[in-house]
Amino acid sequence: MNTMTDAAVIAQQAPQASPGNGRKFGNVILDVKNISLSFGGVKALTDISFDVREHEIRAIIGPNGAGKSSLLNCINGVYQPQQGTITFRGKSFRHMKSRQVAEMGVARTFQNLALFKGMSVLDNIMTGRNLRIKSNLLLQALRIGPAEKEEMRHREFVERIIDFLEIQAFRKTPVGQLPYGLQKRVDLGRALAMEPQVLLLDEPMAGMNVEEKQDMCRFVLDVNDEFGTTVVLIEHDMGVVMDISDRVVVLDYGRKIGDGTPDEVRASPEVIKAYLGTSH
Amino acid sequence: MAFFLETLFGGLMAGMLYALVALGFVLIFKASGVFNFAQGAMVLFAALAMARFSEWIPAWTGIESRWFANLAAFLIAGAIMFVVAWVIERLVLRHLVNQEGATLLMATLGITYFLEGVGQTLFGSSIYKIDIGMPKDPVIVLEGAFQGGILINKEDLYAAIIAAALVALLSVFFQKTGTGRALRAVADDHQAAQSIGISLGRIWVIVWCVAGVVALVAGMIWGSKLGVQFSLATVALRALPVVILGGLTSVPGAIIGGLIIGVGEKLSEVYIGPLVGGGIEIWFAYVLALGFLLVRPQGLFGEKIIDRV
Amino acid sequence: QAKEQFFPLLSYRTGPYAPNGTPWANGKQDYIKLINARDGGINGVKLTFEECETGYATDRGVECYERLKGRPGVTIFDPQATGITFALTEKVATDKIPLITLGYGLSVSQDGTAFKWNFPLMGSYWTGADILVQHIGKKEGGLDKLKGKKIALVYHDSPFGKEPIPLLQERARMHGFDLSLIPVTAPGVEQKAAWLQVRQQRPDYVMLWGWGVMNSTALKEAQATGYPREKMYGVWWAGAEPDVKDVGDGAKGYNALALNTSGTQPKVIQDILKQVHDKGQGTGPKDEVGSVLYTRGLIIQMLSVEAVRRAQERFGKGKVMTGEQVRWGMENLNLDQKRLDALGFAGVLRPISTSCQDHMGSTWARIHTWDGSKWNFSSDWYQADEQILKPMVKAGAEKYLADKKLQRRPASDCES
Amino acid sequence: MLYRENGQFKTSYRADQQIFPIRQDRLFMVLLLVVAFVVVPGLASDYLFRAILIPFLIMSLAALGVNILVGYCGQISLGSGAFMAVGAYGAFNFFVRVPGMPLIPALILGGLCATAFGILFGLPSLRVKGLYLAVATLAAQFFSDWMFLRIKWLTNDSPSGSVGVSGLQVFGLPIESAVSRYWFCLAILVVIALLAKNLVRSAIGREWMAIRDMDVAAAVIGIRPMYAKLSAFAVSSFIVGVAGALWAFVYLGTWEPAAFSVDLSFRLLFMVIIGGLGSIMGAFFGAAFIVVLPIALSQLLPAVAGLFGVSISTATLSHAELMIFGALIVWFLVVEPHGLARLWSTAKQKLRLWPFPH
Amino acid sequence: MQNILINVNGIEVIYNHVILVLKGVSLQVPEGGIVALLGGNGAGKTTTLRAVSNLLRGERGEVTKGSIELRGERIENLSPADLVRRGVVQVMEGRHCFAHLTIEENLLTGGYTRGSKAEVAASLEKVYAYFPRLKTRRGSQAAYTSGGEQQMCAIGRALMANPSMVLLDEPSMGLAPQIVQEVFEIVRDLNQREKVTFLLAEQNTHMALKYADYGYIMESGRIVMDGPAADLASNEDVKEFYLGMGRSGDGLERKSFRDVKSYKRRKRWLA
Ligand SMILES: Nc1ncnc2c1ncn2[C@@H]1O[C@H](COP(=O)(O)OP(=O)(O)OP(=O)(O)O)[C@@H](O)[C@H]1O
Ligand SMILES: Nc1ncnc2c1ncn2[C@@H]1O[C@H](COP(=O)(O)OP(=O)(O)OP(=O)(O)O)[C@@H](O)[C@H]1O
Ligand SMILES: CC(C)C[C@H](N)C(=O)O
Ligand SMILES: [Mg+2]
Ligand SMILES: [Mg+2]
Repeated sequence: MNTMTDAAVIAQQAPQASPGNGRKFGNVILDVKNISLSFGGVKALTDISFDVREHEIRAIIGPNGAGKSSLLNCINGVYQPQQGTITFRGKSFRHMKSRQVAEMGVARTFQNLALFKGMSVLDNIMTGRNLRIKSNLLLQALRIGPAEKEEMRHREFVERIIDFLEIQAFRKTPVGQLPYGLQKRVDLGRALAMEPQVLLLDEPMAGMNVEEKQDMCRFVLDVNDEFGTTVVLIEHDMGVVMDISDRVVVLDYGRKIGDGTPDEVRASPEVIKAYLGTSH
Repeated sequence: MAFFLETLFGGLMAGMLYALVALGFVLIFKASGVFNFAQGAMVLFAALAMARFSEWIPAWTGIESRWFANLAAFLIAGAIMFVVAWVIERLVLRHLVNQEGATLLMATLGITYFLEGVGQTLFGSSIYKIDIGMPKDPVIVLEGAFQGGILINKEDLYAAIIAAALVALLSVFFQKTGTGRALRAVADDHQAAQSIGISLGRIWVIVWCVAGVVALVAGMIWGSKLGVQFSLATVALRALPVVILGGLTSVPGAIIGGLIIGVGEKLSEVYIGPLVGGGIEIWFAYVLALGFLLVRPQGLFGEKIIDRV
Repeated sequence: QAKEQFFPLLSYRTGPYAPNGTPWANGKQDYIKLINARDGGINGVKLTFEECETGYATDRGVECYERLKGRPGVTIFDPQATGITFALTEKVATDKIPLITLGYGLSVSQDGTAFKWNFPLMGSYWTGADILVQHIGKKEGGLDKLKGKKIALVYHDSPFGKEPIPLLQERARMHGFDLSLIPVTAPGVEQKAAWLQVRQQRPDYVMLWGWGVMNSTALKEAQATGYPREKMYGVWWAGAEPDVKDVGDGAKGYNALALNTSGTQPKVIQDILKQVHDKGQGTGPKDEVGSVLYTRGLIIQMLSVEAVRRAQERFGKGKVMTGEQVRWGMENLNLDQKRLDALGFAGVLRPISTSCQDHMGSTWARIHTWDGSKWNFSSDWYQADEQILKPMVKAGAEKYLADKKLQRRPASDCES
Repeated sequence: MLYRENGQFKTSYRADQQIFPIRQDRLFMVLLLVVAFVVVPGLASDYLFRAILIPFLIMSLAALGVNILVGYCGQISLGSGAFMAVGAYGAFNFFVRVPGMPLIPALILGGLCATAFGILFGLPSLRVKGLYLAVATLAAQFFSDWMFLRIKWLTNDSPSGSVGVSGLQVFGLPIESAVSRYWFCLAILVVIALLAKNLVRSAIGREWMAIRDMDVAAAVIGIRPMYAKLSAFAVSSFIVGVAGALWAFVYLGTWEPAAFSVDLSFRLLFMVIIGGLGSIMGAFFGAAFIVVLPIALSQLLPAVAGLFGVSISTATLSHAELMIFGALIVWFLVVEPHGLARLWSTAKQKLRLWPFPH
Repeated sequence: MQNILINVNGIEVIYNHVILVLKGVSLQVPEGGIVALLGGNGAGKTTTLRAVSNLLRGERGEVTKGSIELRGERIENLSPADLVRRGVVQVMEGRHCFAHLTIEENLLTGGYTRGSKAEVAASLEKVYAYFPRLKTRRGSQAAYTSGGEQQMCAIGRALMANPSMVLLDEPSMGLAPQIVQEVFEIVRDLNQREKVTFLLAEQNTHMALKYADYGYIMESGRIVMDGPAADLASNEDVKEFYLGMGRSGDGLERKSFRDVKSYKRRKRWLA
């Protein structure tokens, strides 16, 4: 996949071991520095900094309204932070168009399903390939030669994702008619179709039962393992977060109140007070 | 200078009338998320009813008083608009809960055709007169200040005052009452509104009825100025830039929008028109509205368009 | 097989132009009914008709035309709209059906050698405009007095409204008056800006080239801006009862061109009242019979019928005529005063005689004025000025032929 | 059991990517084309061609174009009449001003004029959305109405603003008779419909739909709203423009600006919504509905009335026509808000289950 | 024996005239009970709730067979508003806040059916007490609040109607663990103190079974298992598939999400 093309880069940098579970990460791929964002009077984010290393699964947790989704939106170019910089593979930016971010290899899923309701599952996931489509409008209209071949190639790729996510049966179903949980899967599929280097997941497991969460975890872990995709994950299910993430950032009222391995975070009194509560 | 003022004034007055039609649009949109293209047809329908009944009533009752005829005709026309609202809710809206804007828009276009057909069948397609005793001839004021004075139409003035009063009333209704809030909720999400016990049917009958009465007032004033005929329905197209400029959801927006469009189009026609052969006012109105939209995509007073992931 | 001559009637009874289109259409129908009832048809050939609603819209008009043109015994089309006339002009040539556009349509189609199938009988917008200028000139005490005067043309912004412009420009050049053009967007319910302009320019005269709801609106706006109605002159389509009735006193003094009389005195109208309306066969309301546009409808239908009659004289009495034959009849009409009297149209219109070259037949009109309750003639007959019209028609026809890569009809064609 | 896809396994994605992956559909389509090209010309009368079939074909084409913009890309347009007008007058100018200009290039150039015009008035769509955008497109509508009335050059200096063409021919064959006109329109329609279908099932089509359904998310996966919207405006107005040129050249022959009034824009929007937003098939259904229904009504009503021994006047008739037309629109929307095309596919789905529901 | 409040009897639901989703679902909700409806994605939980609250029509679905009774009265033909007036309120899946209204306006609209202003104000205070976060965000338009805030708003809005029966569709979705806990506490609280009946569709099986009295498990449009919540919670299959317990050395314990990835199993109770 795409990350392979950068294999050389990665090879130069000595892999680092994460503390604990023996997983290996590369260098910092995404570095968020001093981000602040406010809407009128509401301070959604205040001076947030954290980094994400290549290959790792980085979780963001925090109470409702802490600013987690907003943080992803900043990385994504949907919101433009008033302050701070975001560095992605050595390139720094604060204001970036969504398209540019996508081109650089960042994909994402949404908390409130943002699927294309009127399109089939297949088409939804195919849109994830659009960045890579080269044939022009005329070729597409005629659908001859290169255009058709290209379409086939992407179709095959997307079919692999469909197989992987086990949604073969719904290929042609309009996504609007799918139950919520499956829509989340399609959302993931669309992001995967972009062959991203960094995958931002906003509560991908909300509205699922344990078994389905297990499936989702498996997808995320597989992607992370097999393609080396870096994952940034927002999730409220502590079981999931603690089990699969390598490092966790904790936000509360727009501020960072914790950052570290799951165990460190779990032990932090501030985090317990603000988010986990004593029952955990 | 005097002429400029006259044009300005003429524009303001025309704008007030547009605003009255626009108001109907806003009411229904705000309260149900339906862009009601039938507003023009409703104006026509109401005006036709009023015109014909004010003609028939003296014949039926033998009472020759114009006041009586007009009042009775107004009440009958109002009642008819209520029936129209009720029928529309029963036969159309009720079945289109939770559908997309485009579908609802089309349905109102269907209603437009229907109303035009019914209106002409029941009331005829000639030109009819509504005579509510508005003064027709112009008065010249400020003859001292300007050479030739400024020509003002009393009829326009009365019309504007009625329009303004209506708007003020409706603004209060929307801003201050619980029903107003429920209406806005319905516009946002039919299903959620239902789920908390708002009866869409009742709300819709109320709003369409109010819009019908607004249409009646608009039709009455317009008809008394220019006569009632089929083409009255086309004022909807004149009012469209007004609604959009003011913001689809804003009652005061309809007024301000009306004034801006009215003045804008009259000034442009009178001052720019002759340079390019004239006939520009209608597209100028649209371009003017478009210009404002480029700055504020939700119109001057419209609610901010929400796009969020 | 029954002998029937079929008259397709394109009309509009809904929409912005319905108030004017309706009496016109009623007149046409009633005349057909009269001929059948009183004369038993044309030399025994029964007249049949079917109406088709165009709504004054071109595409609906074309559909109506296509629908009705194939009927057996189809005679003649009167599309009741300049726009539809444009669209049909070419089609009738292929289908060989004459197109009658009395008082409207293409002014250049007067030239029968270029427009074989068009019949703008009794007047075109050029003749109308010309007559208005003549009348205004006369009022001012001579055409030379027009110098420096200002005339505004408030017109329906469509080919119909724009037709008179070339002629008026020509006249303006000749007499040195100022012509200002004020378009009104169709259908014409919103004219405030137009009348503000009138007020600003304070023209000495206003010519009104309107139709349908535009006319009454114009009068009301004129009243509201205080423009004297006495100085307003409408085309013959802006001078009927629906245009002024509900304006009431506000229209007093307003003038318009007249091609025909109104009122119920003429014999033909008495006949209709007796033979058609009193038998419950009338098409519209009785009190509308004899109104300006109703009468015009009668005239149009009468001319069509006379064309058939004329054709029968040549091609065989009592036969159903083809479009081709009716065209010949139309081209060889000769309705002198005697004939008109016999038809019951005494005083309703001027004699009319057509030829292969001249499809107009008459270029006369007069002015009538609304007194608050009826139209009264206020001038004598004028004839449009040949000197001015001829070259314009000729040039226009040439351009048309060149554009279409067509040839003029040779003289021999006139015989067939 | 007639309509089943069971047992039709696709062994390649290519096979699955066909326009009609189900065999019965393919057969049906072939049959339809045969009927359209061969059978209909043998049976139809001159009237049917000139007054119904030709306008139906041209309106289908226009509706197809509008559907791309409104149905696929979600940009409400009430300016389709203007795009048709620009196409018509554009083609006209090329046709009469360039000596020896053949018909088809003239039509295409007309379409390109409409494209340019469409892109120009599509620019506001980058900022203005939904119903508010209707204003921009209406501005296009009224501007074009005015432009063709007022700018003489555009109408080849015809004093009245009405223009006409004649002597149409393609590759030396005259396009005069009703059948040849029909074939000509049909051929153009089939070709463009095919191209359009290809577009909407390709990457660009998905971009349009993505923008329609959720523009923020579309931007996040790398779709440029500007490109998607403007390309939709461009493609749509091209098709609409060609349809406009055909309407003028083939159907009307001689026309004036009023032939492309705002009414036409509304009718086109109707067709698209009644037919089904975002469905190529829907354009055909919609056009059939809107073109044929009023005509059918105006002919049927007197017949029906005749059955009951009442004769209705033309006026009542045309009012009744309006009423029934409006009522039918509402009725169809109530039955299926997603349009006739959806009704069609629901019917197919039922057929698929037939005779054992569920 | 408790009174049966809602009695769903063998209903079938079809969407769009063709998609058959519920294939004969029957369930009972006793007055004053908390009943949980469990099941995987697409099992038909939401559809069942919509059928009860009569919100199906807006989705172009209809109940084609069977009956639904509220206190013995057939309710299939009532409007959703009628049901609310009878005290049945649904919290819709996916929040559905009124985007343009502020949080407070959303809540107040929830009290639309109630007569007295004072009662509404009291309820408002109660909701704010339940969800303090809402109070801080009261002035902001619902569309601009976070997912969890919207969820709280949706729940709070339903409570404003002072219902006697609440249909909760995935109340815990998108809420932080603490808040989830609180929501369920609220449910219990209302149930015990105000005798509010609950029917809740929930994916968080653990929580649902902990707070409910009785549970139904759905699978592709059918009820495949039901029983008192405690029984369900101790059922082996339920434990494995809904509670994520794996069989390890010494009996059942929660398995790490990291470890389940290697093999695949599917629950199969086939009806
Ligand atoms: N576009 C916006 N305009 C105004 N306020 C906003 C906007 N986006 C987010 N906010 C506010 O910023 C805060 C953080 O929101 P955000 O969606 O990032 O929360 P979150 O951490 O994702 O919460 P949750 O877990 O509930 O999804 C919230 O209080 C929200 O109301
Ligand atoms: N509006 C609709 N149109 C067509 N099919 C629908 C519609 N809504 C739901 N369905 C179908 O009905 C089935 C049941 O859906 P439902 O939403 O009831 O499931 P659920 O149990 O609530 O799932 P989840 O836990 O994901 O919310 C699904 O297969 C879905 O595809
Ligand atoms: C036909 C006439 C009545 C006049 C009309 N306005 C036209 O088109 O010319
Ligand atoms: Mg969030
Ligand atoms: Mg659900």
